[in-house]
This record gives sequence, C-alpha cells and structure tokens, in this order.
Amino acid sequence: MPHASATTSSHLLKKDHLKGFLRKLAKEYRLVAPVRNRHNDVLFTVIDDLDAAEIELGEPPQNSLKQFFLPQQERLYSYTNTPDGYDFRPTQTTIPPTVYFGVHPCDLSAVLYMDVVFSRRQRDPFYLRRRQGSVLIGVNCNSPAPNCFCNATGSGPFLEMGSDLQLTDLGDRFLVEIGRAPGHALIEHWQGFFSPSGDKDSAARYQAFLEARGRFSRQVHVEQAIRQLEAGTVPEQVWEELSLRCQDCGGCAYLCPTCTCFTISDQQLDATSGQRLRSWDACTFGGFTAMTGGHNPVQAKTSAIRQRFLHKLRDDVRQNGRPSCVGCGRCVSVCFGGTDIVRFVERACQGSL
Amino acid sequence: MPQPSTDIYLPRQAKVEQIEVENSQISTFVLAFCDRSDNDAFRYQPGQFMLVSMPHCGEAPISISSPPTRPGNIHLSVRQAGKLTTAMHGLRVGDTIGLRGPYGRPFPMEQLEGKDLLFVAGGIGLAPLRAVVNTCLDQRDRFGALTVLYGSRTPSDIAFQSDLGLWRKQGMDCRLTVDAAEPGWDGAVGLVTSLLAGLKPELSRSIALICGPPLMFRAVLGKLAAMGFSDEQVLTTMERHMKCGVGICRHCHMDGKLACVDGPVFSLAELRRLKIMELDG
Amino acid sequence: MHDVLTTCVYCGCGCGLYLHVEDGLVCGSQPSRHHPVSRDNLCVKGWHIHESVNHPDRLTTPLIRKNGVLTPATWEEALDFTAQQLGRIRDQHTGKAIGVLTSAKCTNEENYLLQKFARTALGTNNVDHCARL
Amino acid sequence: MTNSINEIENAEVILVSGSNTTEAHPQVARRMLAAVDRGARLIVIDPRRTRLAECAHLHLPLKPGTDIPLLNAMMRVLLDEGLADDLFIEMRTENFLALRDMLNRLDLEETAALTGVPLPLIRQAAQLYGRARKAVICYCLGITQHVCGTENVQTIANLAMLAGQIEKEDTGVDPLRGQNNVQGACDMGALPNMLPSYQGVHNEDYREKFERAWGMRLPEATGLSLVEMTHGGPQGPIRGMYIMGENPMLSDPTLNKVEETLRGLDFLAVSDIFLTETAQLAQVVFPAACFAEKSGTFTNSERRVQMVRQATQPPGECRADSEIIMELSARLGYAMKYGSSGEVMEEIALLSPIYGGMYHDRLEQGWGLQWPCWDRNHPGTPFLHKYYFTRGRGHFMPAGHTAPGEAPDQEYPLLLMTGRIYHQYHTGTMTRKSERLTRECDHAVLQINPTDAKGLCLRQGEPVRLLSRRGEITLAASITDQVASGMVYTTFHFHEAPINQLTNDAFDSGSRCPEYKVCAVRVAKVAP
Repeated sequence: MPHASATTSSHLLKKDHLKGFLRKLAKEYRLVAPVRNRHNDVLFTVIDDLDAAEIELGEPPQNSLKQFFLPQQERLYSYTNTPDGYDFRPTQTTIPPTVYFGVHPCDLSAVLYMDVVFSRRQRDPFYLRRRQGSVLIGVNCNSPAPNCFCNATGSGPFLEMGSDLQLTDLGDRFLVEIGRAPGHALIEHWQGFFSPSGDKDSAARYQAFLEARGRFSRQVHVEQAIRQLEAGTVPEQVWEELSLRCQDCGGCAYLCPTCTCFTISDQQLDATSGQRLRSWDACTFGGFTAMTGGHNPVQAKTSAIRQRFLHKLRDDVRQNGRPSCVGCGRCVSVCFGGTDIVRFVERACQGSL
Repeated sequence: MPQPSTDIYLPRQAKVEQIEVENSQISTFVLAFCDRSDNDAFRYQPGQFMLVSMPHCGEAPISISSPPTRPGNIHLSVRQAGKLTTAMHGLRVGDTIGLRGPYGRPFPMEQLEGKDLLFVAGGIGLAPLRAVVNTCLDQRDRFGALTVLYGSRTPSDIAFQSDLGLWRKQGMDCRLTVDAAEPGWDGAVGLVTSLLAGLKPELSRSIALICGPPLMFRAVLGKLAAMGFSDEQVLTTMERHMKCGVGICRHCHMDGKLACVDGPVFSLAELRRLKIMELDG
Repeated sequence: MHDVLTTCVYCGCGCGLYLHVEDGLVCGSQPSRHHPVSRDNLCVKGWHIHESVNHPDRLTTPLIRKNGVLTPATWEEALDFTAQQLGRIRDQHTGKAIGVLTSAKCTNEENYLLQKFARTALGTNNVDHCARL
Repeated sequence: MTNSINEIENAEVILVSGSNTTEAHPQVARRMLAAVDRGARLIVIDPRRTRLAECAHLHLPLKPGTDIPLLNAMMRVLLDEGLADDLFIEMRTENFLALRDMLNRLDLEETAALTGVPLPLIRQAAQLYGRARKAVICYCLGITQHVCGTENVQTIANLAMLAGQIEKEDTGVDPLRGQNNVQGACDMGALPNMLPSYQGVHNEDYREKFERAWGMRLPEATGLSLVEMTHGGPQGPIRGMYIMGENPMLSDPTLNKVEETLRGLDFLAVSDIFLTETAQLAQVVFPAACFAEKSGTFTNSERRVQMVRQATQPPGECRADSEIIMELSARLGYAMKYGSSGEVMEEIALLSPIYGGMYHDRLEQGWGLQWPCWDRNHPGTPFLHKYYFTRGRGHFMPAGHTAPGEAPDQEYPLLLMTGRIYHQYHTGTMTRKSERLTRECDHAVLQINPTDAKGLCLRQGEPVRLLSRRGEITLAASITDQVASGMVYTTFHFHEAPINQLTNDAFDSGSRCPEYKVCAVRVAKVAP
C-alpha cells in the first residue's frame, strides 16, 4: 500500500483501520468521542476502553464540547481568610492533551465561537487551559437529525475549516482533510493508516455533501429572523407568547454549545476557607440580572427571552458577522414549552400570530 | 493597561487603611494593594470600577470614588445593600479584601476639557462623580465652571459632607436638596430636578454628568432636555449586576452592549440607541 | 470524568438524568435523551441537582446530644446508643410507643427495610411517611 | 396514575384540577402543552390563575374547597345533555343509580353559585370533557389536601366513569405524586395499615405470609399515622421515634404541636443528609448517603420502578440508610443481612405481588418497569384498569359538599392556600443548598389580590404578618391578581416563614391527609 505523504491535503482512511488509528491516538492522548451507551443515549465520553465503546458518528451527541472546555461547575480558586491575609490559590488541574474525535460541524463551529469569546477581549485562563492541547477531529454530517438546521446558520452540514482533521464518511472509507497544523502532525506521525485520495474521492465527497444538504427536514429562516431583530420588527406578542410558555429550566442555555454565560460564586467551607466556583448560567433566569437589594434592570420575562435571541441572532452577527446559533437543534428537543430558537424564528417570520 | 497577573480573575489583596463614615449606610474605604509594586503601578481613570471580593460573599463591582490625580490609594464608597456590601461595612482598618480591576470605559476626560460641568447625583450616585470632581479640582485650569446638585433622602442622609465642604471652599457651586426635611434643615426640599430650575448654564459649553436611581435619572433627563441639553451633552454611569467584569459572562447586558466593557459610562445619545429599563420605564 | 445515569429526586415525575462525575465529585447533570419521562429535558431543579450533593453543609459524622449539644461521635457509639434507647422503650412500653417515619425521598429498598425493621425488631405498625404533604 | 406520563400528550381533552403543574410537575406540564400544540383542549380548575391556567382554553376559578359541587355540576350537565357513557356504565360500573339520584336532586344554579364559577363555564367544561374521544384528568394535592380529600378523589373517579374516560390508552385519571418516591414508599408498606404491596396488616393471610418470610410474629393492630405520631403532644402515645430523611418540623401542619411532641419524646434519632429542623431536635443524628452515593430504586408517579445508581462515594463517614437500619436491627436482636440493594429487591419481589417481576437485573435494562409486574416475564403495565378495575366493577361513590374545616370569618377574613413553587422542593433541605435555585427564589411570598392589598395599604414586597388561630409568621407581600380577592397563597418551603405553624390540622378521615389547602387567616401590616 502506498503510504500517504503528509504534504497532500487530503487522504483516505479505510473504515477497517479507524479503530486501529484511534487506538494509537489513545496511547498518546486522552480520547473523547460520541459514544452510544447501554441506555441508547449518545454522549461525548472519555473513552477508557476502546473495544467496549460504541462510537456513534451518525446521531449527534446530546452534550457538546462546551462541557469539556467550560464545565457546568468548575472550581477556580480556593481561598483562605486568616489574620495573615485573604489569599486566593488557583485550582491546579492538569488537563491531559485530548483528541476530540467525531465532532460534528455544528459543534466545531461552536468551539470556534467559544475561542473568540474567551480570548477576544481578555484571555480566560480557565477556558484556555482546557482548550489548549486539544486536537479536534471533525466528521461531516451525511444525515442531519430531525431537529438540525445548521444549513440555515452557515455551520454545516459540511465544514471547510475549523478542525485539525476533517473526516467525510464515503461508505467504506473516510476522506480525511487536513485543517490545521496538529492535524498535519497526526497524519505525519501515523502515515501508515492513510493513503492518498484522488479525484474520485473528492467527487464522492461533493456528492455526499449535496445529498446531506437535501436531507434537512426543517426549513428555518434564520436570516429573515435576524433581519427582523435588527429592524426591531418582531411583534410584541411573539415575546409574550414565548415568555408565557418558557418554563424557566435554563436547559436551552445549558445544552447550547455556544451559550457561554456563567456565574461566579463563593462557597464557604469553614470559617476561614472556601472556594470560588464558576458555573453555567442562563440569561433567561430572573436572577441573572438582579442586583443586590432586589432591583432588576430586566424586569419582565419578555425582556429576558428577547435578550436571549437578540444576543444569539443580532448582537453576535454585529460583532462576529454570523449568529452564534450553530443550528445543532439541541434547544429544540430540550425545551419544555416550545420556546426554542426554531419556534422563535417561525413566529418572528410569521410577522404576527 | 497590562495586568501584572495573567490570571484575569485573580483578586489581589488590598488593605483597608482608613474608613470614612459618610452616613448611616455609606462609608468610604481607603484602600491600598498589599503588594507595594502593585500599588505603585496601579493606574485608572474616573468612572472605572473595581471588582471587590469579600470572604464567602463573592464579588461585586464598586466604582472608584477617588481621583487618579491622587495616587497611592483607592477609595471605594459603598452603600450597604446586599451580603457583600454589608460584610464590607463590618471591615476595620487593617483588614484585607480582594480587588481586581480597574474595569470599564471611563468618563471621557479629554472631551470634558474646557467645559462647564454640571454634576447631578442622588445618594450613592455621587461616588463615581466624586472621582471626576476631584480630578477636575486637581487640574482646575483644564475645566470650566463646576456645579454639583446633590439629592438625599433626609438631611442626616447627606453623604460626602466633608467633600462637599471642601468643594465649596474651593469655590464650587454645590447645591443640596432632601426629599424630607428634618428639624434644623433650612435648605431645599424636593427632587434634585428642582435645583436645576435655578441654573442658567452656558449651553454651548456645558456637559451634564448624572448618576442616581432610575426614577431620579429619568426626571433629570427630562428637565435637562427642557433646558436645551442635547443627548451628546449628557453623560451617565450605569449600574448592573456583574460577575466577570471583562465582557464575557454577560450578566450586565444592556440590549447588545455590556456595561462592564462598553460602559459603565455612556452618553445619553448612546443610551437612546438601546432598549433599557432606565429609559423605557 | 464520566457520566452515570440515575433517577432525579426532585418530584414524582422521575426523570432520567446523567450525573457528571469529575475527580470523584458530582459536578453537573444533564437529561437522558431517550428516557421516556425526561426525553432530553430537565427542570431547573434537575439541572442543579449536583449542587446539593457536594454541599459543604452535608452531615459527615454521627452526632449525639451531649449536655444539650449535638456533638460528633463514632458510628459505634451512635448505633449502640440508639439501639439501647429504642430497645428500652420497646421493652418498657411495647412497640406501640415507638414511631418510625420512613421517607418518600429514600429508595424502595430502604423504605422496605425500615418498615420491616419497625414491624420486626421494634414490633410496631407505627410506620408512616409524609405521602400526603 | 392510571396512565403513563407520555399518554397525556395524546389526549384530546386534559382536565387539570388542583395542580400547579408547570411548577410542581414540569415534565407533566410539558406533555400538556405539547398536547395543546397539537390541538388538545386544556381545562384548568384552580382557585388561582396559574401559568397553566393562562395557557388553558378554559379556566374555572373555583372557591377553595368546592371541588365536589363543581364536579357534581359537571356530571349533572353530562347527564342532562346525554353525554354519559351508558355502555361503559352498564358494563363496567355499579351503584350508578345512587349517583344519578343524587345528581338529579342538585339545583344546578345553586351548586354553581357555591363554587363561584359561572354555570356556562362549567357547562362548557363538561361538554368538552364529555365529548372528547380521549380525555385525561390530572389532579394533585389541591384535591387531596382537604378534609373531604377522599370524597374529592371519589368524585373525580365518578366523573371519569360517568363519561367513560378511563378504560383506554391516553384516557384516565392521574394523581400526580408530589415527591420522588411517594409511590414507592407506599408500595413498600411504609403505611400504618399496610404491609408491602398494599396487603393489609389486619388480614391474617397476608400477615402470616410475612411472618413466615420474616420469621417473626407481627403486630396486628393498625399503627398510628404520621399526624397522630407527630401531634400526640409531650404526653402522647409515642415515646421514641426513628425518622429517616423526613422533616416533619417544616412539612407537618400545626408545627407548634409537632415541636412540642418531638421535644417531649424520650428518644429521637434522625438520619438525614443535612442537619434539618427535625434533626436539630434529635438525640442522635446519623449522616446518610444521598441519592448519588447509593444504589436502589425509586417508583415515579406513573408507577415506573427505576434504578438509582451510585455515582460517587459518600462524603466523610456517611453511610447508606440501608446499612444504618441493618446495624440497628442486628443490635436490637433481629439480624437483617443483605449484600446489596438488589438482594433486598429480590425479597420485595417475593412478597409483593405487584413487584413480583421486579429484579435489579431487569430494571437495569431499558427504562425500568411499571407495576403491576407480576413475574419475571411480565412486561409491566403502562396503564391501569384496562378491561377490569382493580376491584372488579367501578363503584360510583356519590358525595355532597363538605365545608372546609375552617372558614374565613370576621376575625380571620382571608382564606389561605398553601402549595409549592418551581425553584424549591419540599422543605428546601436540598434545594436551598443550591446557589442557583436560591438565587432565583429564596424567600416565601404571600400572594394577595390587589383589592385586598389596597384595603390594607400594602406595597409590593412589603413584609406583612400573617396570622391564624394557631400561629403567626412574617413574609413579603406579592400583590398579584393570580389570586382572587378574599384568598391568599404561599409556599411551605422556607423555615423562616414556616407556614405550617398556621395551617389547620383538621384532616381527612379516610386518607388522614391534613387540610393544607384551606384555613382562615388575617393579614396585618408589620408595625412601622
């Protein structure tokens, strides 16, 4: 078998060789991939036993990489307050170099967005220490799930950039495209697993892309909703309906791969010590904006809901040129009352109810 | 400004050097970083704020009430409102607190140069303006006439008395009003807007700086507009719940803007472009 | 770092949720997508269930009241003292003088054991829980 | 519940009574809203205009304690308009004539007036319910926490049987369980009159079965109920108590009596995960493992027995309750030795017919099993009462109006209702430890109608005194038209405002459930 040269930008990996390749990777990295567990749920999981793990590349995992880079709850510091002073010590955590394998385009786009949020204005050390040393191996989506609409947010079903290696399922083989330098290094290091790809493979990839694009079951007019938000023409009843139906669970923000709002709070351990925690927060919670003394500049539930969609669809477009919604559809299935982004877009585009 | 530490969330220890009781609810804490070089290197501008850590209370944003023209100390004037500020009011000289900052967009001091400045404040709202007033007084020839209008609930609630006294001595026009008089009070009674009536500002070179509770804020805006102030001539500093202070956590969102990095100082013209509770009611 | 599927304790719906465990600490939760009740969502209580698990106020040692104050004690002390007291009441007044409250928040197995304990070791049917509250 | 939670989504009409579903059972509310989105009609019977009531097609704001007249009026409408399911009544029920006679004697106008709901609204609700192909009734503690709680429940059953809305899939009567394992605790015989699986203690055959299995004579007489145990006073019949994971010091009615009783005990041992108000009164406190630190099963509202799996080690010296019980039992001369919770379940399966096929290895597969599950091969039962009622024919139990144990009067002119809120759970032992839940909601508020608030010159958020014949608490006023004039509402989660110092300990003679939903109170301004 002719060995691949790392200088070409795309290669082939036979499906039979995938486990072998992952086994090699797992020796040098911590391996995280979407795994279908015995309860039939698909979660990004740290894989300890590759043979026992059923890696699932079709159904999108229910958690996203946010859980790994911005955990639901993380200890930032331990502190002590003694006559000697009030002292903060950052939590020492060693995050092993990790390969995130099988990341869908929506989740890859989300990581790129988080990278911007956590390093644009200030470099967030706690995010970056988890993010640094991570290798992202993406897989393009051949068959979007029923709630998916990444085609409407420009973040799928196929991705040209963002990952270190990008895989496309071509039946018996993966087309492997090199994104960034770490991907290049992986191919270089394990050349034996890869063979050169040809025009036929590129054509197959294009064909797969066309087919995937035709498989979306939802038409979500994100662009139109963005225009409405920008013009301020979303009818008031839309906000009222959504806020009546919102059950305040925060699930949309928690499962969203790009919702990065967090809170920082202290937890007392004893009289002289405690810890400072950072945890996920949701802008739809009433307490998100409440100030001490009870005054809340966001008084109505309608304003809080409005803020959520404004941020994702208007403010982030203004700032980054694209919405921070990546069309993964997680908030659609997580929503109790049906006040998710898809319902919002539908309602906003209807103009009135 | 470069941060000495690369950890943007790490508070630095600061010692309470002095506490000035301003009224029953407000005290000014005079602080200095425990690390001398930190203290020497500390630079800020009026209108910026610090995030204060108190043991087991988390953090809260407090605007700096001292002028950058008097380095060596940071003054934080704090009203007792929640858990953290209540804990601060239990501090004694020599105690240590945590500080990080300075954060936020300051008052545009260059734009104020040569202008007549009209300060309108209610209660604790005078704290951030105090930093501006004292900066102006320390560089008196850079600015025009300075007028302070200050509203309090009752005469015994009037905070910053020693400042007001000093300012008057330096020739500033300081006018006070209270919501409810007490025996012995012969000053004005009523909203701070009533003090505006007596003023004849030179509109072409005036700028108003306002800080106070939302109700007062709206009333003052109405009055200033009636007097002929344009939205560009009105500056204010906004209060919001904050956690990170650096534009990530989004607790301080204001319709697309973040108070911690886009503010807390805004011109009224900027605020008018936002849908916020202070203007919409 | 791993996730353990379990059942929520915050109401009678019985959502299936994953507890996220890192370094031996439960530091997050998320719904199970295929669970027939939770079907990919949790209420706000379920999403924050981890916060009470690791709370520093958790009891961590047995306590015995000494001179009016609850004081840390060993398990042996606490168990012996409890058994002795319950045994004394049972022997003096019969089991009718002992009441046992089981918990609508504990597991079936624990409820079963406790009512069995009441009916056998203590000899009483005074067993109830706050079902109706 | 006779149905599974998911069946609610397929109903055509959903009648909700005495349940603040969006806050107390969010997952059930989600099915209701989903059903509404698909065109189902939602009828909410609640004195308060809850969020669910706002989403409903019909909201019947009845006066508290008038559930029976309201339901009777609905049934009368069904009869008058020929919407009763005659075939179902004929084939599957008994005692219909008694019900019909009672209903025919009703003066509809008068009955409607009693409830405060306009008759046309009642008529509309009855028509919707009666005409639906598939209708479910969901009810909760708003039905049971009355002196006539049992009659309330029976009247709901009457309505469902009269309309024939009970034998089919997506159709039935669903009481929503408040706590995570209320169903299981009852199933396990944590009741003074029942051995596991509802086998009465007074029945000799049942008792004998357990005596053989447990190797010991068992007491015959029905034991004392919770309220009888905790309200006996210092000279009461109970001298010693063992309390596992319960907090009667906040959850029981007339708390002063509970405190008096517990303080008067010779001995009190409590096992819990936090030092609760009850544990603070104990002589011995055991630190228990919480749900994430042990394994076992819970049974949810829809009778689904599900695994609880250990995720982490208990902190400090905490032990699982099962271990503590076994240790105590051995010391008291009755050794119980189980290697695992699975082994306990094997014994449960052996002795409790409805759990007959429940084994941990089966429960580990799939999503648990719904009882009755008679043997290892039985697939479980998603909905009850298919083809036959548990007791044979469904028995109509006509009931008339019973006035609440206490009515507002001149001295205490307002009617107090109590309930739950979304962000807190029960006595707050766990939820109040959560930073986020606490941030969202950390104090009790008293909902009061603007008219009543105006009469008292109350401002929004102002602290007020709330007084009943039994006690007094202070809490913040929340002025809202969610409650009608003449009633006030608050929650029982907060020890700072222990509402159960005020509630009446009048209880339903059948279920022994206290009347939390109605008592007379007075609101007063806190002296300035």
